[in-house]
Parts: sequence; structure tokens; C-alpha cells
Amino acid sequence: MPDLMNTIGIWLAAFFTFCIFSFLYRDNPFYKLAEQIFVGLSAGYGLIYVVYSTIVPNLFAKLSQDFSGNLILLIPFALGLMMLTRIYPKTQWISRYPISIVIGTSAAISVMRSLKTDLLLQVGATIINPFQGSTASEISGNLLVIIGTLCGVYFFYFSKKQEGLAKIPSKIGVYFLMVSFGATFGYTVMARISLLIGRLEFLLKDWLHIIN
Amino acid sequence: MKHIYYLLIVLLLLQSAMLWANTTSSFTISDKPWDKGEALILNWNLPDGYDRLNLQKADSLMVYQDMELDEPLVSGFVDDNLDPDETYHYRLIAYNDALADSIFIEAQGQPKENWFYMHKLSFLLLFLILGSAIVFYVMAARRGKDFYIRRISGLDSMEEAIGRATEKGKPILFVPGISELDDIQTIASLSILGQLAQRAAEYNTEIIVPCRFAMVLSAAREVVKEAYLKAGRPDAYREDRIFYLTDDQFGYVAGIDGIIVREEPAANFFLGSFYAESLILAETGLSTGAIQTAGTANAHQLPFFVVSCDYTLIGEELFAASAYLSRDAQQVGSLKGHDFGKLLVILLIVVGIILEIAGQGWFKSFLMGAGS
Amino acid sequence: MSVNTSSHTERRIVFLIIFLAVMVPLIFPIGWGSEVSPIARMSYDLIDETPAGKYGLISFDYEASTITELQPMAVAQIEHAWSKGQKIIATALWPQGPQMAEASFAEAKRNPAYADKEYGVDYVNLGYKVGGIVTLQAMGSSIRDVYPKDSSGKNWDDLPMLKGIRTLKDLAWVSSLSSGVPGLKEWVMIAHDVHNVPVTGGTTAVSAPGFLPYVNDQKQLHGLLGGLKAASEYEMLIDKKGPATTKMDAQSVAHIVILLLITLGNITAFRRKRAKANLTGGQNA
Amino acid sequence: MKRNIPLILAFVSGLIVIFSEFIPHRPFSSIVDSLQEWFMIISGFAMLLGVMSLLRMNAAKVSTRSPDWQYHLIGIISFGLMVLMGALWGMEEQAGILGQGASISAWLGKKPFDYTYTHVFVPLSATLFSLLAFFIASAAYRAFIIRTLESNLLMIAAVIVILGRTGFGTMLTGWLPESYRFWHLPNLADYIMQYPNTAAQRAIMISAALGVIGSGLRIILGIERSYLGGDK
Repeated sequence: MPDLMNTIGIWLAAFFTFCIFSFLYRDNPFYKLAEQIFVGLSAGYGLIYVVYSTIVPNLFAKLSQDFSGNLILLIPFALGLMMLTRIYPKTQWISRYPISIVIGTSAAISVMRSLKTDLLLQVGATIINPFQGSTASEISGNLLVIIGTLCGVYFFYFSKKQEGLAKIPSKIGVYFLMVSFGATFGYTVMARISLLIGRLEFLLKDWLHIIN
Repeated sequence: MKHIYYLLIVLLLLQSAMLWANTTSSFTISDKPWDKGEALILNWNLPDGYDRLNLQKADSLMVYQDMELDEPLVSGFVDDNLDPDETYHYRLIAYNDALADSIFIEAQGQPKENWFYMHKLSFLLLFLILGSAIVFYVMAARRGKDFYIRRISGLDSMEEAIGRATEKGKPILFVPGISELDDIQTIASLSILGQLAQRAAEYNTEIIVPCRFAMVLSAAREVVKEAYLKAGRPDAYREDRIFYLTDDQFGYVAGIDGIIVREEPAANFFLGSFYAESLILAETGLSTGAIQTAGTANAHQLPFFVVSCDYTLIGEELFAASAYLSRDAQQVGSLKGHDFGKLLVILLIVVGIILEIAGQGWFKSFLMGAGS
Repeated sequence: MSVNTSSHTERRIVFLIIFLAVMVPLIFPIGWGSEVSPIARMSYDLIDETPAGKYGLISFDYEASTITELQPMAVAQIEHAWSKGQKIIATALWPQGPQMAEASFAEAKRNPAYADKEYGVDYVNLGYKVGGIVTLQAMGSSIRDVYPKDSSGKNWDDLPMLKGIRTLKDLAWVSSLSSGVPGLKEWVMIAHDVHNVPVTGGTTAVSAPGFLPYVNDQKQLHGLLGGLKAASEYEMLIDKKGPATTKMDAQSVAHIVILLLITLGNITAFRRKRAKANLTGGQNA
Repeated sequence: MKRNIPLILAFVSGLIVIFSEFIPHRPFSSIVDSLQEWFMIISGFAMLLGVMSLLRMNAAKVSTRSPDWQYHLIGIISFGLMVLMGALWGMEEQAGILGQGASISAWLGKKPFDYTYTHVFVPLSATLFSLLAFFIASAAYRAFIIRTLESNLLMIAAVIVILGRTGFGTMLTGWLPESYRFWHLPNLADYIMQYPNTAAQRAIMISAALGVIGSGLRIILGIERSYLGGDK
């Protein structure tokens, strides 16, 4: 029986694969069906997953095993319940408490993380002696990194009209951005084609057994 | 005679062994400073001539066990991954094979929690400088100082987009990114949503906001409701047009794609944190002929917005947008603070490079301390 | 940006072309090899230069989601080692690893040349153990203690090929096919850095750059296979037209088609511009 | 009360996190980890709100018989089915209300929840993701047109990197003599990725970080409060 069910499963998967592909031609009943099933299933999956992977082990299991030792967990529990007050318009304001704690905390975490990894470490990585490279291409590359970073940062300078001389570094910054966008685009092509290969491999191998 | 001879040799050996063992040797253990009480520094001073060293640590039953070491022992060792305020006992044994002798010293130490991470000093200084600059400019703006902001071309679309939607009688679609409320990009996006919703309310144009997370949904509803109130049209606010789809990345995208092709919004806004789905959304939107404005600080997704949208907010422009649109003095002041930060960064890089070329490495290592 | 029917049709034609460009090479493989990179060759040389009768260990540190890239490497390495008369031990630091190993052995045995390879004599699948680096450390003192039984529950002593194996040091090479942590990095740290056993491995194309620093003078990594391209290079080295070669064909065709599309797009745009310029008198063309 | 306390809460929680970044002493040293765990719990509860919004919206569409209401009904059923299966027999090694469901697992080969996940959810997700292969091609076809200097740079960089990543590009310039190795397409592609690309990415990261710092501080200081909505 499991073998038969597995075969049925593969046919199901193939059916839904085609439903999504059909969207490339135009919107159609098959896509509408797949879309609603996808949204419904994934919302259901998310809910069950959160209950089993977060709410039960991180909250209820800890509280039921050792209530007095985990008293502090009553705070997130209460905050979670406060979120649910949004259901009634009259009590909606209560949900601002948990939201403001979440936002205050995560704002500070983001500030610290950005300052460290995106600002300080990137600045540090740009502080290099460009002439230390051993080859011409390495030295030219180092110089490009320095010029590109400085001009790029300047491009984002908002409190001055960028005209005349001030326009030059900002223009150079834009050129670097464009080269980078093109390169990132080109670099991603391979990964995206791989995704399609994966789907076609499923159709041709697991479903149709045309290739092995 | 022969016996005496042997005795003499033995005595001599014994004496040199005694000498070796008696030479002042020390084994000290101190707390590693500026940390959270996780490490002890072990130092020792031994006479020359030992062949092997063995370091042992007492386990919870006070039985000494050999420590597994990744590197050869020289004159010191840092034992980390310890618990603060626990007492740890160590034993250092030095063997001299030729003399068949060994030195054996015991010591103990207690890791302590300290009150500052010294290696983060540069980090703290930078934080204080940037933070005070931002606060300073916000205060100045509050007192009525007027700051200039250059044009952000990605935002020229807003009026055009609302105009087009009104003209066609079609809605506007606003996607606040796929991150939770803990991502500042989502919050920046929501404050742009506030500006946009207010204008949409003034023109009586409908705005659709699908959300990936329930907390984003809650905040988005607050923001839009407030905008309609400000526009003097609280009656026109429709809560059901701001809705949750699913937490799943691609399920969410499938739902939005459906909305784009069926409701055919006249204008699409994709602002916030986006990942792989950026191109799926932008290409689907393009096929319906909507005016598209996108913006994200996720650098790796920008190319896809740039090629498929009419206007793109690049990186920091997403955070500047709300100030630009609202001309709110405090936001504009804060933007001025960011610009101070940019000048500071440029200065740090230039000075740093000059010092590097001059062979002065201390500046860079001071700056990078926080990364370790 | 006006969208009319003709551009809708154009889009659909582009979609169809891409679909065919990927599908046709999968069904009818071309067998284009690409230039073998020195790093992939180094990995090949390690197994190639190991004498017959020695033991190699392949650690399956990935799961179904990265099968497209990593499975072809596993199959190619197994076939290569068998062709050289070596014996293979499979382990896993990821829970799904043993299944991946089983599938890879089955795939390799489909090649008639290796159909007679026998479980317990030519290869074993020891299975998954939790613990990552700690497990590897323990294998440094005794593999048998970590794996008293194989993945199907057979005792160590009932598997004849394991007679000569005590610790990691008894291995001629280790290869970790790794899509994350724990994986290749842990193997380098323990098997190479502590026990001096040559380690090679394979990763997805996305994470390969992060491992390149290990391919250094000390040969912390004895070569590396990064993504489908490297897998296809390996297949070329062992003279096999395998799945990676086929998939790489599909990649290459799709890339060329995209470049052709860009050219075509420029021609169309140029024509439109000229047609428009002719209409307005052709001053600004 | 409705407005000021939330602002104070945001300020205090933000401040604690900032202190904990620099202070290795308890209680600061462990606070960020617990706050993040709290966040997951709160967000887990909030999910119920989202689900209710989804169900309410779909139910309204079905009851008013708006266009395509049948599909929305199927959406509700899919959601209900998934939740029911997960609740009754659990997922993976997690037991549900009825335990592990050994007999139904033996019949299906997997738990019903996992079966639906593998054979419906995963293919839907993977196929939707794979649409990117089509869209990246059509975007390249449409957008990489010789026009201005900016768009030319974009196109040239993309073409070089696409060429450099396949065997075709290797073939094209493989004949170049050793002294011209720099112009060999894979090398050129690596050069672009390693230097100009790094520079631009860095500029974006650094300035966006300043944006995050500014916005974050505004939130902590209570200047940015749009997320709270209006007073009432």
C-alpha cells in the first residue's frame, strides 16, 4: 500500500507542478486552484509547525516540567496573549504593549548588528594598503574597491545637491552600482536554471521515468 | 674503588636533578580581563631542560584529568568555555626524561564576569558619535532649522502612481516585504505606507496590503487607519483590504501573483526586505502594465528590481523615503545625521588607508577589535 | 511602460525557449565537458593515487534539498574508488545522510562494471551519528566505539571489510559532501588538522567560495568540488557521461540561449527605434 | 496610558539590549538570547491572528459568492485539513492528539501531515521558486539593451559573468596566451565579482547600515511611532 500511495503522491506532485507552470501562459483555473491550496496548506503548515517547534517546547513543556524555575516565561506568555486582544476592536490597544517591546528590542538588536557587521567591519575591510598586492590586477582591483566604496557611499549623500563637481563622485558611484547589479544578475542565472533543472528532473525521472 | 666511582656518579646526577627541580618555577592563574567570565589565563615559568609538559584539570569529583590541547604548550595557555564564579583546579607537570624527574605544581583560579568588553571600545565610540550626531540634528530640526534633501528619483513615481490608479479606477498594491516586524526595513516600509495611504485616501483610491506575518498585519492596519484618519476620511478605511496570506515565502508570493493578475492594480509598490521572490513579483507586475516602484536594502536583490521596475529605491534610499515624502522635521534631521555618518566613514577610510600605507597598523586593528 | 499583446507573446516565446533549452539536453545528453579546474583535479588525484585495497570514507553531510548538486559527486567518487579497487565506508553527520548514501551506492551499482560489489566487503553504510565535531573526535580514537552497528543494525564484527579499521588514521582519504554545518569544515579540523588524514570534499556552488581558503599549501583540503560544474568535471575525469554532465549540458545550453536572447532583444530594440525614427523624420536616430 | 507606556516599553527594552552589547556581566550578558526566544513565542501567538484574518477574508468571499469563491472555499478546506492532520497525528516524530498514528502511517508510508507536505507543499513551493528561471531569461531579454552608459555597464558585466560561469566562455578565450590570462573570461568574471562588485555591495551595506541605525534610534527614542497608529 505505501508503494501505491507513493505513486499517487508523485502524480499529485506532477499535477501541482503543471498547475504552477501554467501560470507562465496566463492566469487560469488550474493556477487558481493551486494558489489557494498552496496558501491554505502553507498557513496550516506554519501554524502546526510553530505549535510543535516553538510554543510547546519553548513555553508549555518548560512550564509544565518546572513551573517555578521558569516563572520568567510567564512574561512572553502574557505578551502573547495580549497580542490576541486585537480580535476585539475595543481591546486592540492592549496589543501595542507586546508590539512595542518587540519593536524596541529588535530595533536595538538591528542597530547593533548593522553598526558592527555592515559598518565597522566593512569600513575595516576597505582599509587596506592597495599597493600590497603582488600582481597588477590585484593592485588595480584594490584601488577599484577603495574608489568604488568611497564614491558609492557618497552617492547616498542626501543633504547636498549633486551638481557640478559634486556630481562626479556620485556618478562614479552609480557606475559601480550598475556593474555590481549586472554581475550579481549574471552570477544568479546559474542558480536559477538549477531550480528548473531540479523540477524537470522530477518530471522526467521520478514521474515519467524517461531519464535515469 | 669502582663502587665509589658509581656512587659519585649517582650523587652527581641526584644533585643536578635536585638543582633542576629546585630552580624557581611558578604557575599562576588569573582571570581573563574584559570578558563574561568564561576564561582563565594560565602562565608558568619553568627552568630549561624539561622534555614534556602535561596540563591537568580537576573534574567535578576533584580527579585530575589530562587536558586535550590543540596546540603545543609553551609558556601559557588560555582555558575558555568555563563558567563564571566556579573554582577550577589545575596541575602542571614537567618531565625531565634524562634525570627521570618531574616538577609538579598546582594552582587554582576563578573566572569573573567583568563590566566592559574592552575590544568593543571602538564600537562604543562609533555608536556614541553617530548616535549623538543623529540626536543633535533631530533636535536642531525640532527647533526649526531647515535642512535640504536632494531629490530621490525613485520617489517621483508616487504622485504619478496614485494619479494613474485614480484615473483608471484601479487599486494600488503595497507589499511591505517578506520580513517580520523585527527587520527595520519592514518598519521603514510601513512608514512609507503611511504617507502613501494618506494620499490614496485623499484621492479616494483603494489600497491593498497583503502581509506575510501577523504582527506586520497588525502594524500595517494601525498605520493605514491612522492615515485615513489624518486625511479626514476614516469612513473610507477598509480593514479587509489589509490582510494576512501565509507565513510561507512562496505561498505568500503565489497569493500576491494571483492578486496582481486578477485585480490588475494600476500601481505596485514592493518596499521592504525582499529575497528570491523579488523577480517573480516584479515580472508578474510588469506583465499587467502597472507602474512599479520597488525598494530594498538587500543588495543582492536590487538588480532584479532595477531591471523590472520603473523606479527603484536603492539601499538607504528606502530609509530616507519617509523623510523625503513627509518633510517631517525630525525625520529630515535624522537623515542629516546619517549624512554626517557617511562623511565620518569616508574620513575613517581615507585616514586608515594613509596609515596602512605608512605601515601603521594600529588604527585598523583598533577599529576591527569589535569584530573579534 | 505599455504592455500590448505582442510583448505578451514575446514573453511566452521566451518562456518556451527556456523550457526547451533545459529539457532537451536532459533527455538527449550532449556530453560537453568543461575545462577541468585544478582544484577539482586535485580532488580526483587524491582518490586516483590511492593504492588498491585501501579504505576511503565518504561522509554524507547533506539532505534531499541539495541532491541535484551533491549526489552526482557521491556517485562519481564511489565509482572512481571502486574502479581503483578501494573499499568505501559511508558515514553521515546529517540525519538524512544514510538514505543519501544508500541511494548513491545503488546508483553506482547500476553501472554493470560494479554490479558485483558486495555490501560488507567492498562498502559499508555506517549511518548517522549526532554530535558533529565531538563524534569526529571520538572516531579519532576508535571508529568502532562510535559505530558498533551499521545503519541497518548489523554488528561491526559481521562486516568483514572493517577488520583492518580502528581509527581515522587507518583511512587513506576522507571526502565530506557537505551542504552546511556540521560537515566539511569539521572534517578538516579533525581528520586533517589533528590526524593528518587527507580530506577532500564537495559543496554546493553557493558555499564553495567559503572553502577555497582551505585549499592551501598545507593542503587542509586536498581539492574541492564546488557545485554541478565541478561534479561534471569529475565525471569527465573518470570518463563517465553521468547526471552532472547532463545537467551541466542543460546549464550551458540555457546560458547560451540567454545570451542569444540578449542579442535578439538588442536587435529588436534597434529595429523598433529605427522604425520610430523613420516615422519622425529620422533626425535623432 | 495607551500611547505613552508602549513608547516607554520600546525605550527601556531597546536600552537594555544596547547595554548588553557592551557589558559582559549578568544579567545583561544573557538577555538578548532570552528576548529573542520571547519574540518567537509572541510571534507564535500572533500567528493565530493572521490565520483568523485569512479565514475571515476567505469566508467573506465564499458567503458573498464573489468571483472565484469556489477557490477560496478550497483554500479554507486545505487549511483545515492540514491543521487537522497535524493536530491528530502530529508531524515527523512529534505525536499528535491521537498519538503517532502508526496504522495510518503504515498505510500512507508517512504521517498524513508529512505526506501532504512532501507531495503537495514541497512541489508547489519548488515549482514556484523555479519560475525564476523563466523570469530571469525574460528580464535579460527585455532589459539588457544598449542605451545609456549605465545600462551598458549593467549589460556588459552581466554578459561577462554569464559567459565566465560556463564551459562556453572558457572555450571562447581559452586560446589566449599566458600573458593575457587576465582577459580569459572566467578570470575576468572573477575579477568583476571580487573588486567592483565588492565595492558597490560595500557602499550599499555601509549606507543602509546608517539608515538602520538612524531609524532604530528614532524608534527607541520614540520619535518614530507610526507602527503604533493613532491615539484613540
